[in-house]
Amino acid sequence: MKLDVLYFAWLRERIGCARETVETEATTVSGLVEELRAREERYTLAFSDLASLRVAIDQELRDFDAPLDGAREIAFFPPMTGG
Amino acid sequence: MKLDVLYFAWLRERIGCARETVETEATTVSGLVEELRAREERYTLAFSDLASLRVAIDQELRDFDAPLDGAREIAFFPPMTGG
Amino acid sequence: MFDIRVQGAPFDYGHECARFAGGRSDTGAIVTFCGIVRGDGALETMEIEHYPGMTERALRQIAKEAARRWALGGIMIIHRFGQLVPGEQIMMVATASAHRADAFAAADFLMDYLKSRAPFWKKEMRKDGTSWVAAKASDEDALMRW
Amino acid sequence: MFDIRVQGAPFDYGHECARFAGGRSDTGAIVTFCGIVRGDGALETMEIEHYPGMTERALRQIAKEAARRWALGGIMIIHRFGQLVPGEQIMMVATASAHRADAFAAADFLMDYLKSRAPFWKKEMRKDGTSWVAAKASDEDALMRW
Repeated sequence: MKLDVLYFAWLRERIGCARETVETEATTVSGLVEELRAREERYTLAFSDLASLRVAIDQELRDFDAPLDGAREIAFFPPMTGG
Repeated sequence: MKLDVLYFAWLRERIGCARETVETEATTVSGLVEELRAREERYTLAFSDLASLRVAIDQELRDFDAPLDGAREIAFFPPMTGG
Repeated sequence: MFDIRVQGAPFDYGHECARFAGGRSDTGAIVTFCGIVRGDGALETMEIEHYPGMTERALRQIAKEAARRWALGGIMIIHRFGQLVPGEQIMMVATASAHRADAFAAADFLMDYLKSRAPFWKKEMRKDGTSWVAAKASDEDALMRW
Repeated sequence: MFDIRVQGAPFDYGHECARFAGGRSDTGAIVTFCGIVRGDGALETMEIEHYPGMTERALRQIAKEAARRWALGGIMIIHRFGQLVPGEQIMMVATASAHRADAFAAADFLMDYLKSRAPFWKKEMRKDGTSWVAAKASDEDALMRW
């Protein structure tokens, strides 16, 4: 399955890119995170503490155990600080 | 003792004046109200239900049992409806 | 700190908001409230009576109490009296604070107290007659929140 | 009913307040909030990043939820992104209702949700370096009020 994966704020800076296309076998967000962590150290470091991250599937906030089926765009980012 | 007595809103309309000077022997607001009630029927009617009235002594909200000593201006009016 | 005005003339809500918020880099949160004469088809005019002297005094006391309770950088209160028609702006309050919770709480508090403790009375001239607006028990109850 | 804008350009808070409050004779209560970049001497620039697409969607959902909970005649949300300097207006919300309690609650709710549920991130460029603003536990806790 091909996914657009987006990173924002300090996660974007640590990983060094804002958006990439990822080919994955994962069925959940957690599974995708495991695959990313296994890639390179910058991913391992960026995803070291999931409690400090949030995830959106197709622009809706979800939990890390949410299934990926049918998803097209996954975004990872720190807690929001708008307003 | 001479007092300026002011009336507002429907109380002003029922009594038929906005301000008058009153010569009184009363020592409390309640005493003053008793004297006014005894004057004429329009006062008796206007002051028939004290629960629906408020009083200010020298422009400060007070209770009906507040003493009058030193007071110069007593105002009677219905509950406020500003905003 | 306090800008309190009781006036017969209209005020310009947008202009007052801009002026109040302008040049503040110390207080990041502004809350404003504006009250408008609500029309219902039958209301022709609303007349607001007040107690000159006591009104300003009461508003100042309410503002002082708000400033004692919350960390505020500014308070504005404008209240009109006289004849108004539906759609006209009756009054406004504005609060400035470093924190949004304080700005919200203070504006809400000012409105609750202004409603039941500042000497204003509203009279409605309606198609079918005139009547004084009765105070609501809920407005008095609202004071117990604080 | 909803006027939601996410933009890089500045907005005119006073003008937006006037426009939002104008011509309303159905809804007597207007509440507005404006957030301003707070300066502390050391802050030079604040940069706001957002997630185009999701931002508008999240703000619309928050506005819809407010409209479901309270009787509102209108909701406005404007939020900027990009570089801002201290004193600049970041964002505003406005609510209109027949009753002040609804207008206050809805504006307060919008701010709480916008703060923690709309995808914006603030980065501060300070004299001594740059850093991302950390989310506050108190902002997350604020959601439990609703």
